[in-house]
This record gives sequence, C-alpha cells and structure tokens, in this order.
Amino acid sequence: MTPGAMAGVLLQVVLLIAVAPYVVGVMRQVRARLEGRAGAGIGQPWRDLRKQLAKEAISPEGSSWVFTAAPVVLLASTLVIAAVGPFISTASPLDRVADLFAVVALLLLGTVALALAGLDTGTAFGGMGASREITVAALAEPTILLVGFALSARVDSSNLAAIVDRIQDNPAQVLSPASVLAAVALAVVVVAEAGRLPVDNPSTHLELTMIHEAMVLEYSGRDLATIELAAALRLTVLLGLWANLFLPWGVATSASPSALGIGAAVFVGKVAILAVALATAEVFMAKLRLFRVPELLAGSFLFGVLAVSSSFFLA
Amino acid sequence: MRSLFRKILTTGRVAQPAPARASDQAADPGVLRGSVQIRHVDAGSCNGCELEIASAFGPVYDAERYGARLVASPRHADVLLVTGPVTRNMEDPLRKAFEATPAPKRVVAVGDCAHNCGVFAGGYGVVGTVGDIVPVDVEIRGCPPEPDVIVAALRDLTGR
Amino acid sequence: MSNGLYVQLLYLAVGGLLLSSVLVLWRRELSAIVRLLIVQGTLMAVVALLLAIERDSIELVVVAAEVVALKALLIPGILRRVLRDSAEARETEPLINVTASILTAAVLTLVAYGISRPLVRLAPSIETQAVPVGFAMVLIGFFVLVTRRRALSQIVGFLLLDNGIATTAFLLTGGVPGVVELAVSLDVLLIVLVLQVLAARVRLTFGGTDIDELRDLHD
Amino acid sequence: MIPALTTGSGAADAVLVVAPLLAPLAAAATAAVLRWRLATGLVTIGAAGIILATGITAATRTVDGTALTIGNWLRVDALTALMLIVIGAVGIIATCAGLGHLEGELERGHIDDTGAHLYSVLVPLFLAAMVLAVLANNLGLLWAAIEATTIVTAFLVGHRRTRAALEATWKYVIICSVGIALAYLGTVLVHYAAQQAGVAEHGSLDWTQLSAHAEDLDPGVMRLAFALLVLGFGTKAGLVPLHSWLPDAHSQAPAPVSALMSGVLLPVAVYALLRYRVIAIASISPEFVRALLLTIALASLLLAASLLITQRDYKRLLAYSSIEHMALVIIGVAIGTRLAIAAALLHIVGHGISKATLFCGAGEILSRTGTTSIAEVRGLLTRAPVLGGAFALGLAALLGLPPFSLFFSEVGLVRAGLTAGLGWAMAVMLVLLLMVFVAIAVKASGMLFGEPATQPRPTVRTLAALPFATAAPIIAGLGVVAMLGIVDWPLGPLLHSASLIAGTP
Amino acid sequence: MNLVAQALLGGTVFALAGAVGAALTGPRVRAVVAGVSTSVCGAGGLLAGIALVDGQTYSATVPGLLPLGTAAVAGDALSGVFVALVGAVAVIAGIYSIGYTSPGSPLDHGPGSGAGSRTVQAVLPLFVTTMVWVPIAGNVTTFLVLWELMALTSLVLVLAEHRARPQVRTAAAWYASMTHAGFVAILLALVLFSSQVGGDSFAALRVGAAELPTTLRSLIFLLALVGFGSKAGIVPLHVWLPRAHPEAPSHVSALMSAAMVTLGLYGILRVGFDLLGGGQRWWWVLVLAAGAVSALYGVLQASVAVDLKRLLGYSTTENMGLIFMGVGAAGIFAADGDRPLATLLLAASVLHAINHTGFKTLLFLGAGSVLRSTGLRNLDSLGGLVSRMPITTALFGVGALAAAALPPGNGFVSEWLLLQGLIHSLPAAGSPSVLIAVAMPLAVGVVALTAGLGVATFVKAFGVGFLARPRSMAAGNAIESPVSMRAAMALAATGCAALAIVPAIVGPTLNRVAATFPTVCDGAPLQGGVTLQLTRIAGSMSPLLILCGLFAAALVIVVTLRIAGRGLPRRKALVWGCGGTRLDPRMEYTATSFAEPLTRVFDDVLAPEQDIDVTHHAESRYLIESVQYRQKVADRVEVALYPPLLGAATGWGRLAGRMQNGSVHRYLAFGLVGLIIVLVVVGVTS
Repeated sequence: MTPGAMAGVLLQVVLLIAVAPYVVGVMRQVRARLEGRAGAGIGQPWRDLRKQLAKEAISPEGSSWVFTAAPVVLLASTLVIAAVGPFISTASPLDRVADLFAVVALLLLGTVALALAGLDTGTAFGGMGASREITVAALAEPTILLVGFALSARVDSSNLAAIVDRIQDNPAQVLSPASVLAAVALAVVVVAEAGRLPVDNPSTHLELTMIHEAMVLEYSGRDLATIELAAALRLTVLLGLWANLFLPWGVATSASPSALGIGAAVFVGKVAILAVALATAEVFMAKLRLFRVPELLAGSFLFGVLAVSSSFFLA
Repeated sequence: MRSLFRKILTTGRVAQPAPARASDQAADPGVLRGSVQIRHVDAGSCNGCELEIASAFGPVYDAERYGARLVASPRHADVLLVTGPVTRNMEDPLRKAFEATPAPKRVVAVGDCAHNCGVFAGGYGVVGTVGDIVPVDVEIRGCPPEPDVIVAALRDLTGR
Repeated sequence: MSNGLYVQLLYLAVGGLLLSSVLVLWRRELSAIVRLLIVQGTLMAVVALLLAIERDSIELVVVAAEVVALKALLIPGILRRVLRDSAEARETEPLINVTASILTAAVLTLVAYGISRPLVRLAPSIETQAVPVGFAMVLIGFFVLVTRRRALSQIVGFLLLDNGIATTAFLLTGGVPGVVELAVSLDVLLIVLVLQVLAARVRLTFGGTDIDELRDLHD
Repeated sequence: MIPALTTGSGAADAVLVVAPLLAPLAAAATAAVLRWRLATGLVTIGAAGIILATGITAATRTVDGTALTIGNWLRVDALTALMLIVIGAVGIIATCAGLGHLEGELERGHIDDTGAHLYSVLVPLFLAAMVLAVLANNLGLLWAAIEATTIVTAFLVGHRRTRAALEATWKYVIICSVGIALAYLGTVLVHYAAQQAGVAEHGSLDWTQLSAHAEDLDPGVMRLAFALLVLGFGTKAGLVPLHSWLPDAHSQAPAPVSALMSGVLLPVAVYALLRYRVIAIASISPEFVRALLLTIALASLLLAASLLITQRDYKRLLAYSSIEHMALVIIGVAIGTRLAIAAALLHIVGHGISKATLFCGAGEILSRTGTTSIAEVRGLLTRAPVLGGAFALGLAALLGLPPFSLFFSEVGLVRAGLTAGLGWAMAVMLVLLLMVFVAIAVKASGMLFGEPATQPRPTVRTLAALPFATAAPIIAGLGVVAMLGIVDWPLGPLLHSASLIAGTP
Repeated sequence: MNLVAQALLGGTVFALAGAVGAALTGPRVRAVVAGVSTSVCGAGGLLAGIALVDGQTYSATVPGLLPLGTAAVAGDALSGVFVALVGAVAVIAGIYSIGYTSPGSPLDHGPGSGAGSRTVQAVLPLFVTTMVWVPIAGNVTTFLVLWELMALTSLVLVLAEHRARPQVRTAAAWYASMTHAGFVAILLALVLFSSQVGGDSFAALRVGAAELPTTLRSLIFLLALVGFGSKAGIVPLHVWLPRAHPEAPSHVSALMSAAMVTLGLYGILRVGFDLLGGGQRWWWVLVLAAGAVSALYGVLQASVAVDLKRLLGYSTTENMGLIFMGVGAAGIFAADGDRPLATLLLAASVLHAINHTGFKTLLFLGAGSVLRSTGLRNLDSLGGLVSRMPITTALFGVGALAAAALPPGNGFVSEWLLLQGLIHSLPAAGSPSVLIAVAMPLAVGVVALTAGLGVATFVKAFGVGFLARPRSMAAGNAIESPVSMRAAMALAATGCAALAIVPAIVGPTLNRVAATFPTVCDGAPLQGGVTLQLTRIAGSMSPLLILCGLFAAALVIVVTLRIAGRGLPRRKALVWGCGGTRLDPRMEYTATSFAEPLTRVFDDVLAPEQDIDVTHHAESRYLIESVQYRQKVADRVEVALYPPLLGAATGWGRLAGRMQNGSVHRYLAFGLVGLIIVLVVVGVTS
C-alpha cells in the first residue's frame, strides 16, 4: 500500500465526512426554497452536529451497552464503506477488502445496530421503529443484490472498482437496458435505505409514521450527533455509489494527486446534483402508507429481475 | 404534478425578509449557537399560543432559517417551549420533559398564561406558572404572543 | 364285482354324497341335518368299501369300518348330544335363504368341476372322474359354515367339508397312508369334541347358539 | 435343488431328535399328575430349556448340512434346528411368564384350580405339538401336528372363560379347522401327485422323497395343491383371507399363550409352507409360487397396516403386528433366494423372541392397569420404568430398529427382493411398513410417555417393580434379539445352511 | 491402526464407558460422566476428521458383525469434514451438558426425569458415537445401521422431557415418523443401488454406478434426495424439525440441529456426487428448487416465530435450504461441464455447512442457557437478559450476528461465496442456457430475500429476547448459567469467530473435499490468507480487514467523541414515555409485534390465524374491560400436506376396521371367497 494510495483513501473518507452534512443541508434547503421558505442554509446540519457533540448524552434506564455501542457501530460501518468504495478513485488499495455485497452487508450491519438499540430502549416507539426499519431493509435486500448481480455479471466481478472501471471503458453500457433498469431499481432502494420519502419522512414529528426517527427517539447529545452524521454519510455514500455505478465519469483511475483532485471535485458535483434532484422529487411526493412500501420494493425487485434477465439475454 | 410545479414557480418565496436583530440585548448563546432544537410542551394552554407558534415555524415567519427546529423528542431538544398555565395533569409530564432534556437546556415560557396563569389563575385544575415547576430562562409575553415575538426570542437563543 | 356294477355303485354313492350335502342346505330341522350326516358317513364308508373290493385291499376295508364308526356313529352321536342339550331344534333364518343357497350350491358344484380338471387330467379313471364331487362337497361344506348360524350347523358344515376331503382322498389315492389317516381321524374327532364343549359353553354363556350374535370382539 | 446331504443316525443323534419331543410330553404328564404348583411350572420351563438345548446341539450337528433322521418320520436338519431354537427360546420366556401369570390369575380368582391344571397340562402339549411339526419328515404328520396345536390351544385361548374369550375360542377353532382342512386337501393332492409320479407308496408323503422327486410331480395338480396349502397353512400363520381369528385369539388368550402362539405357532405354519415351497418350485413354475405367496403376503400386510391405524387395543395391536411380520416372512419365502430365506428365518427368530417379550409385557400391563385400551394406559415409563422400558424396547425391536435383529432381516429382505427384481413389491412393502411404523409409534408414544394424568383404576396389584421371574426372561430376550443384531456368528452359519435347504440360489 | 482409527475407536470406547458409567452413577456424577465422555468421543471424532481431511485414509472390514451383511468402514476427506464437524459440536455440547443437566436448574422436574435422567445421560454419548461413525461407514449395510441407530438414539434424547410437556410426545411421534419415512427412502435408494451393481461397499457402488441405466440412477438419486432431504429438514419434509428441536434438551438440539442435520448434506454429497458421480442436470435443478423453497419458507417461518428454539429450528431449515441451493447449482454446472464453478459452489455449500454448524451450536446453547435459567422459550416473555446474563447475551449475540449473515460474522463469508458462485453463472463467452438465465437470478433473489429476512429474524431473537427490560418475572429473575455452559458457548463462539475472521483456515479442507469428486469438481476453489480470493473468478473480500476497519473506525469515533464531548458525563434517565406514567414492560414491543409487518406482508404465504376477544364492561358496552389478542402462525405446508394424508389414512383404517365386524360368518366368507378366487385363478392360469 503506497503512501499515495493511503492518502487517497484518507482524502476520500475525510471528503465524505465533510460533504455528508452538507448533502443533507442542500436537500433541506432545496425543499425549503421550493416550499417558499428561506431555509436554514446548507451548513445547518453541521451546526446541529457541533452543538449536539457538546451536549450531554443520556441513556435510558434499563438499556445496556448495546444502546451506547450502536451509534459507534453505525458510523464505523459507514466509514468502512466510505473507505473502500470507489467514490473518487478506482485505484484504491482497499478495493479488494470489500466488494458490492460486502458493502451492502455493512450497510445492513449499521441498520441492525440501530434497530437493536431501538429495541434496547424498551419503549414502544423504539420497537416499532426497529421493526419497520428491519422490515424495509429485509425487503430492500433482494433488489440490491439483484442489481449487484446485473452489474457484476457483465464484468465478471462484484468488486466495485472493477464495475466502475469497466463502465468507464465502455460508455455505451450506460444506456444498455440492463443498466437503466438496474439504475431505476437501485434508485428506489437508495431512497428506502436512506429513509427518504416516500418510504420514510425524515422530518416527521408524528411517532406513528416514523421509521428511522422512532428508533433514535431516545438518543441525545453526542450519541445523536454520531447517528445524524452516520445517517448523512449513508445518504451520501448511497448517492455516491449510485452515481459512480451508473455515471462513472470523472472517477480517478490512478492515485495521482491531480486525478484525485479531479475525482473529488466531480464526486462532489455529482452528489450535489443528485441531492438537489432527490429533494426536488420529494416535494412532489407524499409518504406511502407503511404497508404500501412493500409494493414499492416489490416493484424495484421486478426491475432488478428484469435487469438481470436483460443482462443475460441482451448482453 | 405539473400544477404543483407551476404553483411552486408562481408563488416564489413567501418568507418575509429577516428583520434586523437587536443584538445588544442577547446573551451569548453558548453551545446553542446557530442551532436550537425545540420541544414544544403544551402544559394546559388554550391553544392560542400553539397557533402562533405554528405560524412562527410556517413559511412566512420561517423561524427555521435562524437555526431553530421543532423536534419530536425532548432527548433531541435543547429548548422546551412551554405554553399555558401548568395544569394538574401536566405538571408531572412537564417535569419529566425537563428531566428528559439533555443539558445544557433552556426553558422558554410562551404567553401570559405561562407567566402568571392569565385568566386561568386560581382555577381548580391549575397548579401554577411554568416557573413554579421548572426553571424558566426566557419568557415571551403576550396573549397570545405574536409570531414576530416568538421568532425574535428564538433568534436570541440561536444567536442568528 | 363286475366293472359296470362297480362303476354304477360308486357313482351312485358319490352322487348320494353330493345330494346329502345339498340337502343339508335345504333342511331346517337340526335333527334332520344330523341324520343327513349319518347318511353321508355311511355313503363314504360305502365308497371306501367299493374301493376296497375293487382293489382287494384289506387296509381299505379297515378304513371303511373306521369311517362308519367315526362318521356315521361316533360323531353324529356327539352331535345328537349337543342337540339334546340345547332346546333349539331348528336352524334360524340362514344368512342366505334356502333357495339362493341351493342355487349357490349348484354354482359351487360347477366351480368344483372346473377347478378339479387338472386332477382328472393327470390320471383319468373311474374314480378320479368323480373327484369333482369331493371338491363340491368341500365348497358346499364351507358354504354351510358361512351361512348357517347355529353352532351345530357350523360343526356340520365343517364335517361336510371334511367329508369332502376324505372323499377326494379316497377317490384320488384310495386314502392317505394309514398312520396319517388315523391321525387325521383323531384330529377331526377331537375338534368335534372341542366344538361340542364350546357349543355347550356358548349356550350357557350367551343363552343360545346363534354364533352370529357373537360380535363383542371387533375392530 | 437340495444340496447333497449326509445323513447321520447314531444313538446320540436319535436322542437329539427324540428328546425335544419327549421333554414337553413328560412335562405334560408331570403336570397331569401333580396338578398346578411351582414344581410343575419349573418342569415345564425345563422342558422348554431342553428344547432349546437340543435345538442348539442339533444346530451344531446340522450346520454343515447333515440331517439326522429317525426312520422316515422324524428328521432334523439345519432348518429344523433353527425352529427348535425358536420354539425353545420363546417357550422359556412364555413358561417363565406363565408362572407369574397363573399365580396372578389364581390370586384374582379369574381361574380356579382346574383351570390352572388344564393350563399346566396344555402348555407343554402345545410345545410338543409344535416340536413334532418341525421334526416331522412326513408331510401328513406335519399337517396332523399343526392341526393338533389348534386342538391343544383351543382351551388355552378360552382359558379365562369370559364371554369374549369364548367368542374368540369359537372363532379360532372354527376358522383354523377350516383352514387347516384346506391344507389337508392340499396334502391329499400332493399325495396323489406323488403316487402318480411313482414315488414309493410308503414314502409318498415324505418330504425327503418328495423334494428329491419334485420335478416329476404333475404341475397342474401341484399348482392346485400348493394354492390350497398356502391358504390352509396361511390360516394358521394369520394370513389373508382366513386371518380373522388371530386378533381375537391373541387378545383373549393369556399373555404367555399369546406369546407362544404369536412367537412360534405362526412361524411353524410358515415353516410348513417353507418345506412345501421346496417341492413346489421344482414341480411348478417358480413365478407362480412367487406370485401367489407375494399376493397373499402383501394383502396380509395391507390388512395389518390398515387395521393398525385405528387400533384401540394394545393386545390386538400386537396381534396385527404378528400378521404384519408373518407377511414379511412370507414375502421372504416368496422371493425365495438364499438371502431372502435367511432373512425370513432371522426374522422368525427375532420376531418370535421380541413378540414373546411384548406379549408378556402386555400381560403385565393388563394385570396392573386392568384395561387393554391404548387410550387408558398413560405414562407407563413414569409409572413402571422397567416394564415400560422393556415394552418400549420390545416395540423398537418389533418396528425394526437397530440394533435389534429385525432391522437386519428387513434390510436383508429388501436387498433380496430388489436383487430378484421385485422392486415394486419392495416399495409397496416398505410403504406399508411405514404405515405400520407410524401407527404403532403414535400409539406407543401415548402409552409410554408423559406424566400419567389420572390415577389408574384400582387394581389388585399396584404398578410396582416387575417380579424377577417375568422381568428376567423379558430382558434376556431383548438382549438376545439385540445381540443377534450386532453379531453374526451364533446364527449366521445356521441361517446359511438352512437357507441352502429352503432357498433357491 | 492409524491415527484415524485410534481416535475413533478411542472415542467410542470412552463413549461406551461413559454410557455405562452414566447409567450407574448418581445425578451429579452422572452429568459429569456423560458430558466428559461425550466430549472425549467428540474430540476423537474431531481428531479423526482432521486426520482424514489431512489426507489419511481409513478403511477396514470387520467380520462377524451385522447379520446378513458385513461391517465395513472407509473414510476419505469428505467423511473427514463431517466427522470433524460432528466431533466439534460434540466436544462443545458435552461440556455444556455438564452444567445444563446437573441438578438444581428450574428445568429439573424431580429425580429421574428430564435431561438429567439416567437413560438420557447414558444415551447422549451413544448418539454422538453413532453420528461420528455415520460418515465413516464404508458399505450400505453399515451406513444404514448407523443411520438408523443415530435416529433411534436421538429419538430417545428428544423424549428426554416427556414428563414435563405433552408436546414432547407429539414432537417425538412426528420425528420418529418422518425420520423413518426418510430412512425408508434411503434404504430403498442404497439397497436398490447395491443390488443392481452387485456389491455392498461404497467402492463397488462407485465403480458400478456408471453401468446402471439412467432411469435407475435417477430413481436412486430421487429416493436418496427424499431420504436425506428429510433429515436435512428440507421443505416439505421439514415438519419434524421445528417440533423436535425445540422440545429436545438444548445440548441435544444443538447436536441435532448443528451436527445431525448436516449429515443429510453428507448423504446427498456422498450419493449424488461421489457414488453416482454427478448425474443428470434435472436432478440438481430439483435440489436447487427444493433448497430455494426451504430457504425461503424456513426463514419466513423463523421471522414470525415467537418460540426461540422453534425459531432456531426453522432457521436450520433455512440454512440447509441455502446449502442445498449451492449443491444444486454446483450439480447443474457440473452437468454442464463448468467444473470450476461447480467447485466454487460446492465449496460455498460445505463452508456454509461448517459455519452453520458453528453458529447453530452456539445459538441453541444460548437458547438453552436462557431456558435453563428462566424456563422460558417464548420470546414474548423474555427480555432484559443483557444485564442479568451478560455473557450468555454476548455469546448469543455473536451467534446471531453470524446467523444473520452480517459481517463480521462467519455466516456472511459463506453466503458471500454462494452469491459469488451464483452470480458468475454467466459464461464469459456465449449466451447461457435458458435454464441458467432463469434459475440463477431467481436463486440470487431467493438468497437475498432469505438474507434480509434472516436479519429480521435474528434482530428479533436477540433484540427482543435479550435486550430491553424483562417482560416476565421469570426473565427478571434470571441468573447467569454455570461455568461449564458458559465455557462451552465461549468455545463455540471462538470457533465462529475464527471462521469469520480467517475463513482461509478451512480453504485447504474445502479443496480436499472438492478433490474427492473428480467427476464434478476441478481445481481448488479459493485461496488466500487474509483476503479471500476466488480462483477463477475476480472476486475478493477480506473479512479480517473489514473487521480491522470497523475496529479502527470505532476507535477513531470513540476518541473523537471523548474529545468533542469535553468529558461531559453520560447520564442515566428514565425512559421518555411522552410524559406519561413510567413505562411498563408490557408496553414494550414483543416478538409478535416486531414480526407483525412481516406477517402482514407475507400473509398470503403464512396465513396467520388471528383472534381478538374484547370483553366489555358489565355496566356499559362502551367500556372495555380487556382485549385479548392471539396470533398463531401455523406451518402452512404441514397443514396443507399432512392432515389430509393422516385423515385419509385414518379413514381407510376405519373402513378396514368395519370389515372386521366380529361376525365369524363374515370371516369365513372371506375365506370362501378367497379360496374360490385363488382356485379359479389357478385354474384359469394353468
């Protein structure tokens, strides 16, 4: 592992951490503007984080080490993804550590950690949130893996860098039916996994409609900060993955500083565009009833199957 | 969807321009600088204050632009926004909400009733003012207080 | 004895055996049935005797005497005692009525003819030509067992069956070897004795000898 | 065909042939004179022991293919020796259990002194009749001996003199007499065929002669004869269509008698068929023999399986299981290869001993709970661990679980059947066996396990530990069946030479 | 006598001695004797298995045993893996049983009953012995004997607590019946095989298989599939499994669910790949389909189960389903000639079997630990064990992580491998066959959905069962288990962890197993130490580095938080109950409510029966006194398949019973009719 490559990885992680709250901020700001409001500014999530870090952390009585460990696991798993994914460069030395499936599993690990924490609080809301979150995650899993199948079957590898590299080499593949179908399917899943509308409403105050929020109702202070950062980071990572898997241009293929710089800039741009697009789309949507969510996910599963089939039959 | 889009385009920004802030009267917001999460506790209000709070966070007054945000849990909150005289049944919940809020925390008593029980003073179901139950940091007077006033008080807390 | 007379007498006796079996199906009085059994036993002895004369066999004469003693005297005697002990003089309504029974007997006789073809074919002779009668007696005896309800009638059915076998044995081979014959006769006698004792117990225990009433044991 | 046999007939051998016959007769005489008492019981056990001992001695003499004969009438070869061992072994278990049984029955007043006397005379006679059947070289004698068992056991089945016992006895005697009469007709036809084939007059019913000249016998007559013999001896073996006496008689007879009937009487009838089969396959087409036996056996198996499903009475359950096992043995006979015959014989041994222990166990359960209803016996393992455990192990043996030898005989049967190209029959057999297994397992689990919910009916004896005289033979019997399943040497060679006598290569 | 023989025989001698010893000693000594002898027997197996995998062979014929057959043993690398697995589980279960069965637990229902009874303790080492020997069997007879002995001994163990609960009896009856049905199928398959090739030994079968006609080979395979599938708990033959495993004492559940069930896989591999040498493609499509149905159905049932041990039982069906999917796919590719891919899939299956053994042992032992100290299996009444039984909770958590197939658990590694195999079914050049193009995406979908629901299942099991506050008095009074139980669980957890972090340690084993199937497999499937590297396929993953990454990130986070938090203390406060009264444990989410969304989503498949009883107040029907809600999710496959079968059998039995109506005339009529029929047939056919 060369120092340059190490620096690349470090740069990627730091960049992602730095960008993540802004992504949330951008989305909130876009929504605010579209709703006719002024908005708190894209830096607001960072301000919130800074404040929460300085606040007291409270553990509810009857909870255990699981409650305190969950935010750390959540953030740590996301950081690992941030380190191994080809976000700004495909020449990462860590690429061999985890492939697409491992990344998906790590995301799930974070979800599980938070769900366990939700259950650990012993409140009805915690349990409710955990139950719903896990249900959604369980149903989203097949789509992700099928999309992974569709993407990796063509390049005969499930390693993310290999997929990105291959598409960069054959730009025509971007518009192949398999790719388009997979992109749609994955988009739905990204929305579900990130807890965005129409699956979950991140700004709801009504406990009965909450999924993610219900699980973290008991968290405060630095625990909450960790969770919010992790949530933002997960959103960013998902958007980044989506962007690089389907629109891989600009991703650095070497670890040279200039390539990394361009890669980082392109990455920020892509994620910003996606965040704006997602936020805009959310304005037009209402939250789905919880029991309509599986229908949505089943739809994405169908797209996934079609993607795989077309990559078999139309390749 | 198209109609909604057209609506967005034609309506534009409805938020009033931010009024200037009398910076001298504000204490240092400390940890809460730039970001205040608020848990609203209705301790027995007639819902007049609630209407005003709602409009303070609506598009026109848009308190959120100053970094204030309503949240669902006192655990997430820095500030308790308490309205109304404290009724017998809400006394304990108020205390619990205060207890549940992580330090450093502020209590904002909204409306005259929170200050002196207003017309409800002496009612059989009224325990007392908010200040009798929890330490109040900021009081917003008015029956009900206008959104402007509420927003101004919140701006003092965030320092924006 | 001339061959013609032998044949006529033999066939007469054999025919009598078949007739007596069928008549058992027809008659309702138990005493009449026992009498028919005596007739049948006697006819069997006649058959044995005819064979003895034909073959000049002393052994068969002894067998004939034994048959008379056992089947015409001893066993009917036992049955008479059974009859005397019980107050039942008549067979109750058989499970298949008399007309149908006799028709069935006719069918059974035909079947017997059919199935005993190989026996006749192996060694066609005067005696073996009559073997189907033995088979018919076996089947009719079995039929009596199936359709007649009284304990006594069942014993009679068994005896008819046994007589049929003995007749077959006489006609086919002039009887089985002596020791075996003796053992067989003893066995038949013992079984009749056992059945007699059992019939008496049945009467005492159940107050009648309608065997079809004995249905406590079932699945 | 029969392998070349050397025939031995020294004085010692003569004793060997006659002793098993005389010993039970002597015991019967003793019992007749002394009436019922402990000594009589011990003498009877001794007689059974002598049968076993001579069986084993005979086995060592005949395992090399030797046959010991006395005149044309009696003959001991490996097959006979094996049957003697079964009779002796089951006899010991049954007579030992008989001690306790009679005492109990007298104590409770179910029988009187005369009854006990009758019992103690008839049981050794029963043994003697069966010994005679397996010793007989003359087929007529074989028939008469088997017929004699009916006569002897008639009063044993009806020993209790209850209504049900009487009913069972009547059915038993009538049906078996009819059946065995058919076998007699078959014997007569064989005699006829032998005469026509020129087999010497005095030897025309000798098995030795007949099996040597089997090819000369007329196939037409022999087909008829064999069919009659199968139906006739099949009646005594509890096979369809004249099987119906069996559940009634087995469930009403005193437990030791049921043990003897199920453990050895039925196999003795099968033994007769085994002997006749040797003649039949040589004189008529082996396919016919196989088809007939297989049809009857599978029908019996189907019947047993069907009636076990809804069985409510554990003694009848054991009775139907006997039909099932005889059907299995007949399937082995039908297949007829040496492996199949060896398996069938091993099955006879295993089934005989384990069924005897089970009937004795069932008798104990009956005497302790006062009911034969499966539904009314609960939590046996908790209430009487030794009895329940023995019953459970016996059932396991019966269901063909290892290490009991029935497992191996069943596997052997399947192997032989599949090798002989009878795949469909084996499949049907195994499916029916599975039905039997499920039926018995479900019923047994109800009887054996769980906490007894209600107090048992008041009975004379409480569910105390088993008396030693009953427990010892049961446990020893199960031990032997298990031992036969684990090691091959005690029976292996004997089974092999017996299968040489009765099996086709 | 080589090491294999020494280890096996030594272990067996110990086990027999232990059985005798346990039968003769008092309850306290008995527990130790049985446990130690079981462990020693297991250790023998483990040693022998490792030696076999290492390349030693062991074959022998013992004359004079087993009537009508011969006793023969023959071990190869395939045997070795399974012997070692069984041995390892036995070592752990043996240690565990010392504490579990020693007197003084709430499960103790008095002397002589339950898992500590004389019979059960004596049979335990025997059960292990039979299991250890099953994969070593060298001919059909020996295999059948050992197989059935294994069933019998396990049946005795399942019945251990028959006095405590009536369900034990039902479970045992189901188990006995299903396992016997399976045995019948195996018996027919193997004996048909051996009778057709004219030899009893596996070596003879292997040689003779090629000459058998295809239909016969297919028949043999199908029968074997049914037989071994029923042992492996494959749907629809699984019905015994979720009944028997919960009712058995927990160390027995572990032995059954982790070790015995795996022998079903051994059977399929031995017969399908080894003796029959691969075979038709449609066989393996069938295996794949059966595996897929099992995986999905098992995990669905597990995800809605509320009985902890039943949940684990269904999870066994799920995991065996996944394993069968791998085996099926391997078979398909082998039949298509893509042997390297077949090798990979086979390795994935075997690895998953190994991993499943590891975590299922741990989970059942954990469940047993809970059961022993609370008497509860119902998740709806558990909770709060994390503070009362911290070690059990932590160790169960390790198992749950693995069973949920999440990194850094060991289950993840093998599922990853399985997915890699399935995903790379697209040939590098040319278009794939339609079957593969249809089957493989569906298979991936099934694996994925299974994985997702598996996560839900184990979040529920761990989160509801161990976390939060106790939902019952019994759970509130729980105390940590005895040291031997904890040690055993720790041992199992160590095994899981080792497999999770450096799966490469079993790489050589998998390669050797693959080498035992020369007609199916080709080459070594995977290589690498720290990073798992597939041979032909560009796939790599490093569980160790992922774990390191997680640790490093966690460390950074914790340190950062410490610094940023400026030493602010963590405060304990009452749970936020929206200002209401103190939250009652009854207000907590239960396992039933946790699974409710899934129950709803899959209600077409699960068909839950719900029952709500509202009792109104006597004075006014507007006042409600109580509301009772009951939900039962029956096993729908069982309900659809078995009751009709049993009903038909019962009806038939009744019909047959009516035939025997007691009339002697009727009985004689049977005879007469039978006689005439037989005689007429004889006459006609002459």
